[in-house]
Amino acid sequence: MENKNERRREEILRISGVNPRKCMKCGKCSATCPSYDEMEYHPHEFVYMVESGELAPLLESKSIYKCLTCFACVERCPRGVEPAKLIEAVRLTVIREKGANHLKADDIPAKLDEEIPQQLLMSAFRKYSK
Amino acid sequence: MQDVTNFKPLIVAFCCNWCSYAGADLAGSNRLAYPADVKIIRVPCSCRVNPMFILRAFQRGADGVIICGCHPGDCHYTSGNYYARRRMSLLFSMLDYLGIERDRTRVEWVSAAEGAKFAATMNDFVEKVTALGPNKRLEDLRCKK
Amino acid sequence: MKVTYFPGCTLRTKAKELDRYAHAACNALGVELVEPDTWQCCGGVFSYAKDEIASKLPSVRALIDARDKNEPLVTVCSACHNVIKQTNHQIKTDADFAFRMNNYLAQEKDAPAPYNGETKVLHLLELIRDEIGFDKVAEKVQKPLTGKKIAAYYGCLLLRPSKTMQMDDPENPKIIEDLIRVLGGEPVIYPARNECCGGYIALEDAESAKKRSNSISDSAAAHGADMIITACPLCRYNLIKNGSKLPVVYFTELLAEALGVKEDNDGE
Amino acid sequence: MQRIGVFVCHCGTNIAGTVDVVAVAEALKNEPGVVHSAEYQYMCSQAGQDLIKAAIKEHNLSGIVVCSCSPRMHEATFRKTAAAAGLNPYMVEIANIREQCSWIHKDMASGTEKAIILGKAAIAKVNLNTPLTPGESPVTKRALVIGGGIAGIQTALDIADAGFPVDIVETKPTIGGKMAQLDKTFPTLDCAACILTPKMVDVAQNEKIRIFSYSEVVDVRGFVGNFDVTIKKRARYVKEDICTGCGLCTEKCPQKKVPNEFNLGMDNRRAIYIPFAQAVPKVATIDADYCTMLKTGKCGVCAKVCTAGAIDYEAKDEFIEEKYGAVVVATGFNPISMDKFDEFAYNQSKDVITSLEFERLTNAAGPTAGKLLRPSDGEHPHTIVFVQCVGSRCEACAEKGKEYCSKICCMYTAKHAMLTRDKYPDTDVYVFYIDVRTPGKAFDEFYRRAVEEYGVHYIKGMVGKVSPEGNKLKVQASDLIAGKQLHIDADLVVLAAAIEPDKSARGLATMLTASMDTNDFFTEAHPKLRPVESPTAGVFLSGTCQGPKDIPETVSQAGAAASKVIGLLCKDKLTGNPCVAQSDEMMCNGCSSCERVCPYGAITYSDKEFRMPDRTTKIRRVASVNPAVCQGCGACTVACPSGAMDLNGFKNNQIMAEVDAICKM
Repeated sequence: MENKNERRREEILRISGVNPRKCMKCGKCSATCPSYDEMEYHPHEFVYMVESGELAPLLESKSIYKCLTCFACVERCPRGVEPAKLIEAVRLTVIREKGANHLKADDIPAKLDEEIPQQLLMSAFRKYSK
Repeated sequence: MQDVTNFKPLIVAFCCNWCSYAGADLAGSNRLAYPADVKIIRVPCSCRVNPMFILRAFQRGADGVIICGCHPGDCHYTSGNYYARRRMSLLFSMLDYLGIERDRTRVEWVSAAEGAKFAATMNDFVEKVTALGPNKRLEDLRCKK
Repeated sequence: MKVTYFPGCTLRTKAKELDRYAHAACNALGVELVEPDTWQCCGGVFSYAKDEIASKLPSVRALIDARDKNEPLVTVCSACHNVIKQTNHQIKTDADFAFRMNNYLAQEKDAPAPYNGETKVLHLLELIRDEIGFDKVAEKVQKPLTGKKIAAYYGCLLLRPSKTMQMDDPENPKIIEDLIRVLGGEPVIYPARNECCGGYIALEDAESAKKRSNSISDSAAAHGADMIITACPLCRYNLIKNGSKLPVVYFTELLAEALGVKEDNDGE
Repeated sequence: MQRIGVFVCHCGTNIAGTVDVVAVAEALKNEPGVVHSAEYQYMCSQAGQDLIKAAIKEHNLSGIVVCSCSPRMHEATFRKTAAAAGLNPYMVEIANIREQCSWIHKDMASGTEKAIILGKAAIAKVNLNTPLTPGESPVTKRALVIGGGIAGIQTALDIADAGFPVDIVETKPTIGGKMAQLDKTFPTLDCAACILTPKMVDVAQNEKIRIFSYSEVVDVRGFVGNFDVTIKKRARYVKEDICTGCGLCTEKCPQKKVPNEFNLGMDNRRAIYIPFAQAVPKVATIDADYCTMLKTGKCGVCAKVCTAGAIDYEAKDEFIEEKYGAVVVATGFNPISMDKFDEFAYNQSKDVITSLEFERLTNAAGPTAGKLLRPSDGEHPHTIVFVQCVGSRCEACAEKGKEYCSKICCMYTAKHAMLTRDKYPDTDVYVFYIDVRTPGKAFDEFYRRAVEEYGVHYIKGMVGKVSPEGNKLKVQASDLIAGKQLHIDADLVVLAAAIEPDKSARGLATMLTASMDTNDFFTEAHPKLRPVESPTAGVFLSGTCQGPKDIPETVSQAGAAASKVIGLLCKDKLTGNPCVAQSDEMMCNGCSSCERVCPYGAITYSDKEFRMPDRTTKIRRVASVNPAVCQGCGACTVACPSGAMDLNGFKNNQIMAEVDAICKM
């Protein structure tokens, strides 16, 4: 169990390229985040929890689908931590598991409307499915 | 063939005057033993150590050469130890290429307060060099009269 | 001037105006937009996972096409621009990624020469500012947008991450405002212009997208704008879908209008 | 061939306990050059020293080796002994057979063997020693202080107090620096002007101090004790000796739209101006960029109203050359530009200001006469948000922020917050902080008072974005303790901008060959033990040019720099260390490698004429070392590819000889 957690943590750090130790815990990422109110765990908590290896709550949280990848946190972080990349990596460790796609092709028709640009569908697929 | 079991290496240690030489003195004051195989040469700064000195030592039969300087940021001359570090890393990789094992050369930072570290470093270094056995690669037999 | 042009999937479907007016305007400005024979969808968003290779192939193929013609690669859609520029940046700065990408490409039929980020990626806005020049555009303006109060909406994709995008100051950009001035309009500066519209979350959490989009159109309206312009089909969709009080149009449409080539291309 | 005497010390049983001293003396007797060898109980004792002196005379020794304790202990003693016997003190070498031999080895046989080898190495070295004489250079008894802020003022006053003449060079029209712009000073809240302006007057009235205001240093040559400095006195178009500072011209000047830099552009001044009422020197200056007369030749109002006739539109820049024994750098700091931090909307709203601007807004002599009013509409702000660490501790954005902590912001923000609540209790004050850093006497108590007595809301978190909406500034921030994103409608936002060294510092460092760190702060000779000296001899550091500092620290460092200067100027002559580098001009290939590694700027290159073997002459570029500046580290000797550079006292052949002696087993 311990080992699996540690492997996942390493995987998250590897694919994100983020070093959470650079964080000085100022909270500017969460101050900046437009999805703050939608999230259970916020950008600074992602950084802290990945660093301390507390992954389970993150992996189960809906917060990983609430990040807009708008990159405001990355832009404004004074230490270059790049929380959005970390959140993306956490999400990927979930949806890369077999059958764990968050968005399934079958769900799409119900969500369509006349005007939806292809770009939206492409982006959502990329972000929510492997 | 030399008797390897009784092998006593010859170690030349270059110590900067302000930190490491004082550290060696402190090791002495505290009676912290290290093998008599280590012979110290005093230089004003680790950056005074010319790669030629090290080559010469190996040529003349030294089995290991260690350079000790002030800790990074503490150099009496501000930046001398950085020069030493850069020069030595180049030299050591060249020596490695020539067949002088990495463990025969070393750069260490020892402050004037670190008598214990000085002794421990020397003990460790002598142990490593002893394990490697005598150095023959650069030895110039004409130097052994 | 001839440039390689990457339209992107949405410009051929739901955002035909963005594409059509871009062609019209470039034509008027003496720039020829040449599409590669084959291009594939950029993927909509850039994947930040360092081990993601395949999804970035279409971008690299387009980049190689431009490299081989020794032309800059120009995009109009913010999303395509963001994906292609970031992919190019990753190839330039991440040796491991470049190595693996090139290994991939080497397996293809008629494998191209290894690619290491040589192509210059430009958004049409950058092409206008840096290559054509605002002064040149000003000379060609036929119908100035006099009296129009226009709110430029950047969103996230044009500006961020600024170290890679290098388009403008991510917190206080002025490239679109400068263009509006050149076209004779009056730019409206409002604080939400670099905020996110919600993007793809519209599919997952419509409520959240509505909140985001409304905060933007409301901010623009509160600062006295008559209209909002954007370079992103998704931004436009989100703003309109969520009931923007202001009309939302593509910047190319205004450009074409000011250059006097809009009507000729309407309703094609 | 040297005539060497060897003296082996027993040091009681300290050495003799594990080293057979008699055997050592005996073994060394036959080394090349050795003509005399003896051992004695205590060589450092008077009797031991007498023994050495007698031997030097009796055997006509040209060099001696003392096998004893560490040279760090008694090298100086034995050098004096040698000198007393007429031998050059640098002909003495010590073989350290106590700390590095007898004390660490238990076994007599190996101890003795090692002592003999160490003795042989010292003998091999002495064989190659040459007599060295330290150089001497005179000292010009005048100091130059560059920068007229509180650091420069304090240093100049202290040096002048000791009786030495001092010149202050200040780029602005007045001395006073940043402190003159401040309102109150922490932690005691005395008004800055009340404690600074008397010092400025002291400077003006001190006969030993000259002030070159509106001036800059443009050239520095020479070395410690002997600097030749060129100072450019910029034309101020007003004769300093005639102007009475009445200020009539500054009231009548028709050009009213010049941004007033003293108030950070928050109001305007005239083209002819006196920065503030207590300026020193209190004379007017014409700003050539705005003066209509200087630009178009049409106006001349100031000349008409000046009853003293001080206006001189024809004035030119003047260059003054002066000699100095010591130079003190006191160039100070500036807040960094907020252009790259526009998430805080500094460039989008007038009501987002920096802390220094806040100082001016609360200063009775500021643009609002001390009333805290919003720059946009002159209204009284009811909600104020202070943001800490703007641009400080900023690793990600080296191109826009600074990696270091600016040190003063926590305290001045506490001061601003406290004073605001004190004067305007109806104001809500929020301070967003990452950490509150208050290490200083009565500092933390001060901060706690702001919280406990004045009710300032300190919130652990950072502001993410400031959005100007209507006449409000919408502040979006995080409160990490409450776990909330906060939205505050503020009237005024104050940014604690990071501070950086003044831009003039880099050019000055090049002129002085004084080293700087990556942030352009001057480097000190030793970070702990020589904090007010630059590694370049004769150059001293005062105030924030060396690193962020508050006023108490600046003043104490300024005093320390002054005491170092006084110590130098007290000397009539400087005696150098003879163990310095020396270049063999015949071997020098002019490559500049040595010049680049020298941390002291002791090496210069010049073209010299050489006679060639074929009797022609040739001009070659060669290095020469200034022995007064060289500190003898030897970095250059290794960098030199041709072997021209060598270090006296530690010459290449001497160290080689030691290596050989040790390795010859």
